[in-house]
Amino acid sequence: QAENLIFEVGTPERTGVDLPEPKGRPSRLGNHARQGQIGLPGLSEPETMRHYVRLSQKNYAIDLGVYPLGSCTMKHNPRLNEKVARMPGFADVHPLQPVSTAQGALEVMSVLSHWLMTLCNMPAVALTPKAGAHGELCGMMAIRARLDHDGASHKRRVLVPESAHGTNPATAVQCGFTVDEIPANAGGRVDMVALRAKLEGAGKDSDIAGIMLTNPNTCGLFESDILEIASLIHDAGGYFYCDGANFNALVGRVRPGDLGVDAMHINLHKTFSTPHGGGGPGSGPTVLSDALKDHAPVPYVVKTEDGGFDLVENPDEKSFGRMCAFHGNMGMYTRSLAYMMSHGSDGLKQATEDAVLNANYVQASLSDVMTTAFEGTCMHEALFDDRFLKGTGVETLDFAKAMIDEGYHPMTMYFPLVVHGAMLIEPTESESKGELDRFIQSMRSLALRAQAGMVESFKNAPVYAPLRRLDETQAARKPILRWTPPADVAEAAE
Amino acid sequence: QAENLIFEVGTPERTGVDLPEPKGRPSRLGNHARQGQIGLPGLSEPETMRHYVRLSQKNYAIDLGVYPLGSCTMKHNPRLNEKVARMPGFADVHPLQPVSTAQGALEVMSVLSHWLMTLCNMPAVALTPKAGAHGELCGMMAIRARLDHDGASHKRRVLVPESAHGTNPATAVQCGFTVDEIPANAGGRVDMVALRAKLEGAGKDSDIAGIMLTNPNTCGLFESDILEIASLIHDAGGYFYCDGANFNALVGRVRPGDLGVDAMHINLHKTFSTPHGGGGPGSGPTVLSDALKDHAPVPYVVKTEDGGFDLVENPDEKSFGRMCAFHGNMGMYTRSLAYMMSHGSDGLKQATEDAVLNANYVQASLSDVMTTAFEGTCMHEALFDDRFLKGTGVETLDFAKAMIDEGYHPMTMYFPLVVHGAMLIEPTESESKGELDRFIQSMRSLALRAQAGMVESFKNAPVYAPLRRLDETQAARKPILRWTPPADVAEAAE
Amino acid sequence: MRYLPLNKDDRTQMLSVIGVDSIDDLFETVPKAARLDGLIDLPTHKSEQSVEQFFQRLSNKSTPAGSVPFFCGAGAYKHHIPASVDHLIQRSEFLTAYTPYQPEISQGTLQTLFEFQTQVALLTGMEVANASMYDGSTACAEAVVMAHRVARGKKSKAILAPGLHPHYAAATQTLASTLSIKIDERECRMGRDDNVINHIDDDTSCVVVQSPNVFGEIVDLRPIAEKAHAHNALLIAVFTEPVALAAITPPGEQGADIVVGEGQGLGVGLAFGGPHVGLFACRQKLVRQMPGRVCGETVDANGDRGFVLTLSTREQHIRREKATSNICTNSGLCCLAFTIHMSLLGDAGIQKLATLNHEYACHLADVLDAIDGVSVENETFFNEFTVRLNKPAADVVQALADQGILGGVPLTRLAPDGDPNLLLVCATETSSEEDIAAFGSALTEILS
Amino acid sequence: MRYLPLNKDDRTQMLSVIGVDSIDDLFETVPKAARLDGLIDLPTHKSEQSVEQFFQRLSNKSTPAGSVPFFCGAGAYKHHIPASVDHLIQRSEFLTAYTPYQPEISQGTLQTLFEFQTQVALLTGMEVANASMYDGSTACAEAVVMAHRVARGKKSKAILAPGLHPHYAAATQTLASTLSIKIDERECRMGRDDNVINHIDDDTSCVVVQSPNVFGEIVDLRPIAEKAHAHNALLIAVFTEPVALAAITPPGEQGADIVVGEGQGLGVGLAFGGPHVGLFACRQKLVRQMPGRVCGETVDANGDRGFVLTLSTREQHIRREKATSNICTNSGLCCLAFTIHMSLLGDAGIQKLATLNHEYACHLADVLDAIDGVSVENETFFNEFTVRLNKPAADVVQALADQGILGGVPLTRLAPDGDPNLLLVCATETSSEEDIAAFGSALTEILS
Repeated sequence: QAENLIFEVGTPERTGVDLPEPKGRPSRLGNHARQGQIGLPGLSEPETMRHYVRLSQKNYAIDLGVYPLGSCTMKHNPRLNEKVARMPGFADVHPLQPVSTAQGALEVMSVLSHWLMTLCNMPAVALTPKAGAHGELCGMMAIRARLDHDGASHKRRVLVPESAHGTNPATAVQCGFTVDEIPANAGGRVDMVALRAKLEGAGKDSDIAGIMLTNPNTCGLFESDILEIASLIHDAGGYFYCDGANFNALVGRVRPGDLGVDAMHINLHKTFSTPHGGGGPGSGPTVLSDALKDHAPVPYVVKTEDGGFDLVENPDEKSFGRMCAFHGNMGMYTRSLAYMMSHGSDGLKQATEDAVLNANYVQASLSDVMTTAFEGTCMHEALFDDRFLKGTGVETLDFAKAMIDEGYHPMTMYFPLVVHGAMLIEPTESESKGELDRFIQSMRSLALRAQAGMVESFKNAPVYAPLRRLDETQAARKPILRWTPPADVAEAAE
Repeated sequence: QAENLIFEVGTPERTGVDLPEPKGRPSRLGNHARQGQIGLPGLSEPETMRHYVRLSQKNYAIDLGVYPLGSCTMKHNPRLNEKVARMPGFADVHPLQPVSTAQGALEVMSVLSHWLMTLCNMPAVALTPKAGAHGELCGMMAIRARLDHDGASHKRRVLVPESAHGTNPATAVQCGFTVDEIPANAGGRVDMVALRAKLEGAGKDSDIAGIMLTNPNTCGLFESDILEIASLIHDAGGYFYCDGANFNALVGRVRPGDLGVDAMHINLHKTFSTPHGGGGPGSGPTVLSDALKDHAPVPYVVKTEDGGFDLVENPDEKSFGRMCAFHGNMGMYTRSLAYMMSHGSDGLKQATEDAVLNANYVQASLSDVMTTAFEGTCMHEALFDDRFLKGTGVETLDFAKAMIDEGYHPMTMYFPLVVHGAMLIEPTESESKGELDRFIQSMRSLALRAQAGMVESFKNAPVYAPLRRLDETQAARKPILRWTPPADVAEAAE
Repeated sequence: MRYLPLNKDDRTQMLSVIGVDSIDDLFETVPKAARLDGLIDLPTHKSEQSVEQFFQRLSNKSTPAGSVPFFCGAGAYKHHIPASVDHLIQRSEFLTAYTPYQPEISQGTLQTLFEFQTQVALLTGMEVANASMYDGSTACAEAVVMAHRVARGKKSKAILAPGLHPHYAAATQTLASTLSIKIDERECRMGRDDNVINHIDDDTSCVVVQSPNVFGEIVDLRPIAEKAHAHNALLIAVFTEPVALAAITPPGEQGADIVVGEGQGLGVGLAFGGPHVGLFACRQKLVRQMPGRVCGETVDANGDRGFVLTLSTREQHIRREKATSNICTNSGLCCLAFTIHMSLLGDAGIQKLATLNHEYACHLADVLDAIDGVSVENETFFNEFTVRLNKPAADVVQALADQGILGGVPLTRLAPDGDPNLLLVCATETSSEEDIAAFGSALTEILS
Repeated sequence: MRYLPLNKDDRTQMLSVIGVDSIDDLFETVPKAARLDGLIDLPTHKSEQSVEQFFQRLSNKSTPAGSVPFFCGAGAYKHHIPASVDHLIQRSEFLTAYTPYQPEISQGTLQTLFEFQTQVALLTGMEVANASMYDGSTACAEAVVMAHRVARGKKSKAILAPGLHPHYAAATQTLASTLSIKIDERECRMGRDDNVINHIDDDTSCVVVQSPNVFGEIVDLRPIAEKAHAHNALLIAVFTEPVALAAITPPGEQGADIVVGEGQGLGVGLAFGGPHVGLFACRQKLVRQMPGRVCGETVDANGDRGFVLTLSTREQHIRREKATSNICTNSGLCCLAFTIHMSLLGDAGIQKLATLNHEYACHLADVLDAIDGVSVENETFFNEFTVRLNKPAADVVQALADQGILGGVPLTRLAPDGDPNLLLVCATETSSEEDIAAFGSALTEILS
């Protein structure tokens, strides 16, 4: 059932908010008063409620079923975390009220920092980055600041594996670096021959600024040569940026600081389960090594002598500056800390193990009907390619859409790019064996159906969804990015 | 998609609640310790969340669409009310902690009482009844207590219109009265000829205890002879119990106290919009006239000399006693008071008018394709009978089920009993004209479809619902009222 | 008005479709004398912000249980409720649905009720349960009326044991008072319940026994059941704390015919006494006499499993003056909360919860018993017990409250004629050792 | 562990399906030296109750804005948020969904984004808007980088006007610092912005002007736009308070090419600074250079209207090192909150809200201006303005805080080199007359 846009429902004079009558004081807006209507529709509260409740039911969600998006880590979002984030001492505090009146909020930031640094075995963390990509920026900015501080501004080349998230090269460029791609080997990991060729003997004074490596990588595999990679990059005078998107496969079992990492962002919304909210807000605190920690951005929390907390808000000459207004995403700090404390060191380790176990269970249970991209066990996600669909006429996209009709959210598809028609499945630790068994059963029957030549049901999929397949080409060719009143439709389509 | 029962999902050792380890103290349970398993399934938190979120989506709700259940009054439930009800000074207060530590909660009860008494123009209100039927009990108990107090224990006959809610006769009997039915006239109101025959000249000393009358009545009509009815019953030495289920058609425009009412319960969950919650909890405060107020149940709130509040918890000899543990449904007091204060005297009146307007709009817009039960305008609900379905093979039940496929909750059907195949539609003031127009359009097309002989689509309905029509006969004949482990299924079906 | 979607234009158009000139025309069936002019003398509409501020101000005038050392029980219990419970019951689909009369679009509510009934049956050790009552006290009253109905007018007496919560006894008295049920209420006093047995005779329709009783004492129901059954009377077992049933032998294993009680302790907050949720379970053979709503399993037209409200032939909307009771709502949302909390706990969780409650209560008993002027009166208890003070309990409780400690319920708050020096105290998993220590020292000081 | 569904049996069975002996076998690709034995030195798992108590204790150590007279603005604003906003954004289907990459099962999020984009475009008076940025400051930084991109390397300079929020300037400096963008940041001081005009030349890619600016002064953007356009530079208009745009001439009507700002004031709380929501709007012709996520209208296979994420050819997952920015999330849930609050307000509501804000601010200005040692510095303002005190503002604010009043933001908190006696104060519809009076008397006393 289609739901109209609010603009098609509302009328200008209606409102869902009652306010006292203004007194008609003389304005001090100068000659800047807005004239005429804004054009917003007016809806009563019941109409608004119903509109958004109905719309919500057109969404799939982790609370409704398996959401096996590889590299996105859709895990259970405990409601305890929502509750603590809404406590007034965190949710209703202004970022610029005197620090003496925000001690509880600052203490949360301090405790969170302690947990993150301890889990990573790293000496510093910058909390302010507002998302994973922002954390990448933070790490790379810190590397650049360190290089500039050391007078090494010729070091501008950053190595990035071809299987990296697109954000890695984008970030490197945004920080003024050039990107040099490293190929993957047949095992899905960094091609050490190629890497050594680039780095061996390069020396401290090379143009190498560093490497950006995801670990476990985007194929769901641990980079087993990571210690050598770290030492090669350090020998070349570069720094090791680790993309922490997949840190949830390591928490409690491996500490990035033990791997030679100089900077790593942590997606609080992936690893520590702050809700994805349909696309954010995220939070990307970035841990930093001794080499980089003096270059961290402001603001950050420090303990005072009397056991209280203070904020350092103005950068010294080493800090690379400020990344955003205020102190980062407090709302995510409370949620992720509640998540960590609830699990504790034992629970976090167990969660990591269960995530890896679940992924391997899916991989093992499907490997006879689907084609795994690489041999051997995986970490937290199982990667399949489309060889098992060869000749069926069914493509990865069709397979994904058919999963919708089975009641599941599709897995990540066509990523990583190094694998043809990739299907990346990350069940996370939140799935029970029962749910996984049903999921595996569905996937098996889909694979068998494809192989049996029932291509039509794939091409037509989804059928049991609020909408059929959407025309994304038309959307991009003639972008309609906003509603316009009916008379103006022709114009808007331009 | 079927959702398993928790008993089919869980395993005994799992749990969704973490608790500290007990210390192993010696028990002081005597020899009463429970042995063995209870038999409850164990579920982790994510499994529990998903189970109930999925189940919820199998429900229709006022937040999803029109819910035109006549006499049930499904109106918008503002979330502000949920918020205030959860404030710790109301939600986290023990009913027996010292009254000095519960002053805020008592003040809410006092202010609520003031609003209810003022809206009704009645001198007293008993807040404790926990639902409408409980309020009826309260009112009839007060009448009985007054009669007994006056030594009139021979007065045991209660007049009840045949169109009354089934609770009215049930309540009368539960209070030890006998029920004498009054027929309805052709206009859907109390047959005054019959009533006068029963009452005129009966005299104060008759066996008449009172009358239980719903106003507006269950046909959605105002009892226009109500002043005469009140005076007849009072002349016969009886009391006038008004069933307040439909008070939402009167609030702000008519005060029951001005109609000669001696007792009336108010469904806070209907008139003042505390959420129905899938069947409760409700709340049924009962206003009482001067004649009855001394017989009100305990506890009740009184103001103290210092401007504070106290509770009277022990009945004097006139009070008919106590209806339940503690002080009634506080959670509904806060919600309904928030609702009333938000509307104010102007908004409550407007809401009443809009409810009546909406009902008449529906009646007027459908009267050419459906058959209205009675001539003329209605109050807050429109009553149709099944004459328009005559000869179509479609019955009221089929029509109702077909509404589900149109995306609506069916109206109340087969009630009131005085109308054949009754369909009672109460849109309430929460529906916009746009929603009503769509609803009317759907109803019209259903009526036309039925008249066009498309009976099959009605008999098969609903098709677009989580389940098809359910076999209620089987359920009643061999009641299965609980899950039993598979091995015991045969036994359970007994 | 934010809640009203119609605007002036809508109203004008609609009136014209109806064919009347003004809204007043729609009220013309109201006698002129009863029509109000103008507004009722109450404040006009208020913004959300100002309503919220009003309630916030009043909320601040009460002392929340969670903000202080807290030891009140006596029929309402403070337990930690998982955040997901309150989240789930606020979902529109549960919160804003009506009674599930249309099962095809109400399976969410119905399946939950079926799970609820099963949980209640398991917890009480009974065969079947209904879909909840208003609260424990009204469930108790309805049980007595039901027993009377089962006796088909051949028995006139219902016996209430001395440890029954006085509010439950009072609510039962009220409901029974207008029917021809003689209530034989034993004086509410601390002590063994044996004497109940001596009052059971052939005229007894039921005997009502609470365990743990209002003093916290656990009662052996077996001998009472035996005597009752010998006289063809029913044993109605009552409880006020559902968590207790995870620790003690359930009444169903002790011969109870009907088990009623308060479910508030699980999933439902204190809420100053309501809404709470009454649990009601009985033997299979009595099911058609059971009051209240019941949900049953069936199949749909495709043969798929589904759930419906059933056995409605007992109910007031069918039977009118012959109904089993006049009740037509349950405590739906509270029973959803109960069910979700129970589902989260599971067998392992609720047993551990019960053990913790018991251990904290044992610790509290030790601490209090060691104080001069305090003696623990119970032989057995679960999470609440009775202490005798050397001063009137009401005064002591007020003195404790003045120090910011909610230190239990004086017996006289429930039973004005009861022993004034008795205090009912309770500890749950929310009572920290520090709270218990604070209570102990404050009490020591007040009593010295 | 309550969040982990697997139990021991499950794990054993699953390992056997995988064909390994133990969980350790699954970590064998990790170099031995990097494998941890035992547990990390952090506390073990905690009950929900104890985690909640921990946070409650810390929450009590901060002073919530709503609990005291409150006058802070300067980039974050306290407004009353309707209860239904927070209710709706907590619905599982919104809260626990990912980025809407699968449009068939994400129309809830997508249609909301489309509504959001339209609302932002209308409010700013611009043609198109994206689906939000992290916050206003990062939106500002991205806008400068975008203007640089539009100039295709032919211009090297970006001018930041003196009234730009210093944090916005700093975030922009940071992002621009590594690219070849020269930032010409005018000293942050109170006063007319005319001088910006004199710095615009042919090397200028953009000029960034905030209005109302950080001092609360409303800036006439028209002459700046004219000069900028004459030199083929873009005017980037910035705002920090979305409610202001309902009262003042929108930047789109004054010639702005890009409008960026903070949306937190509507629907999103203070949250100690985050998460907030960045609004980003621009002219239609610039849309393919616009950073961030965008939602567009299309049809499905049946021809029914639907919405998808679109223009992804600009994005990092397609363009990698050639992307318009590295951003791959928006502030989804906050933009949902913004959209719901805007939908509730509607045209009439937001205009009234803006008027009330302005009136309260005018009243506050009158009260403060009447105090000895205080002078209001603004010629114009919306809901915040700057006062000059006769003492350092930081000390005064601390003294006010000690009296339980959060009395604004000293300029030096934002700009350490700024005038120490300047104080930024703000009033909204949440500032009662009593609060304003209390502020006035406290300030009078402190300054005397």
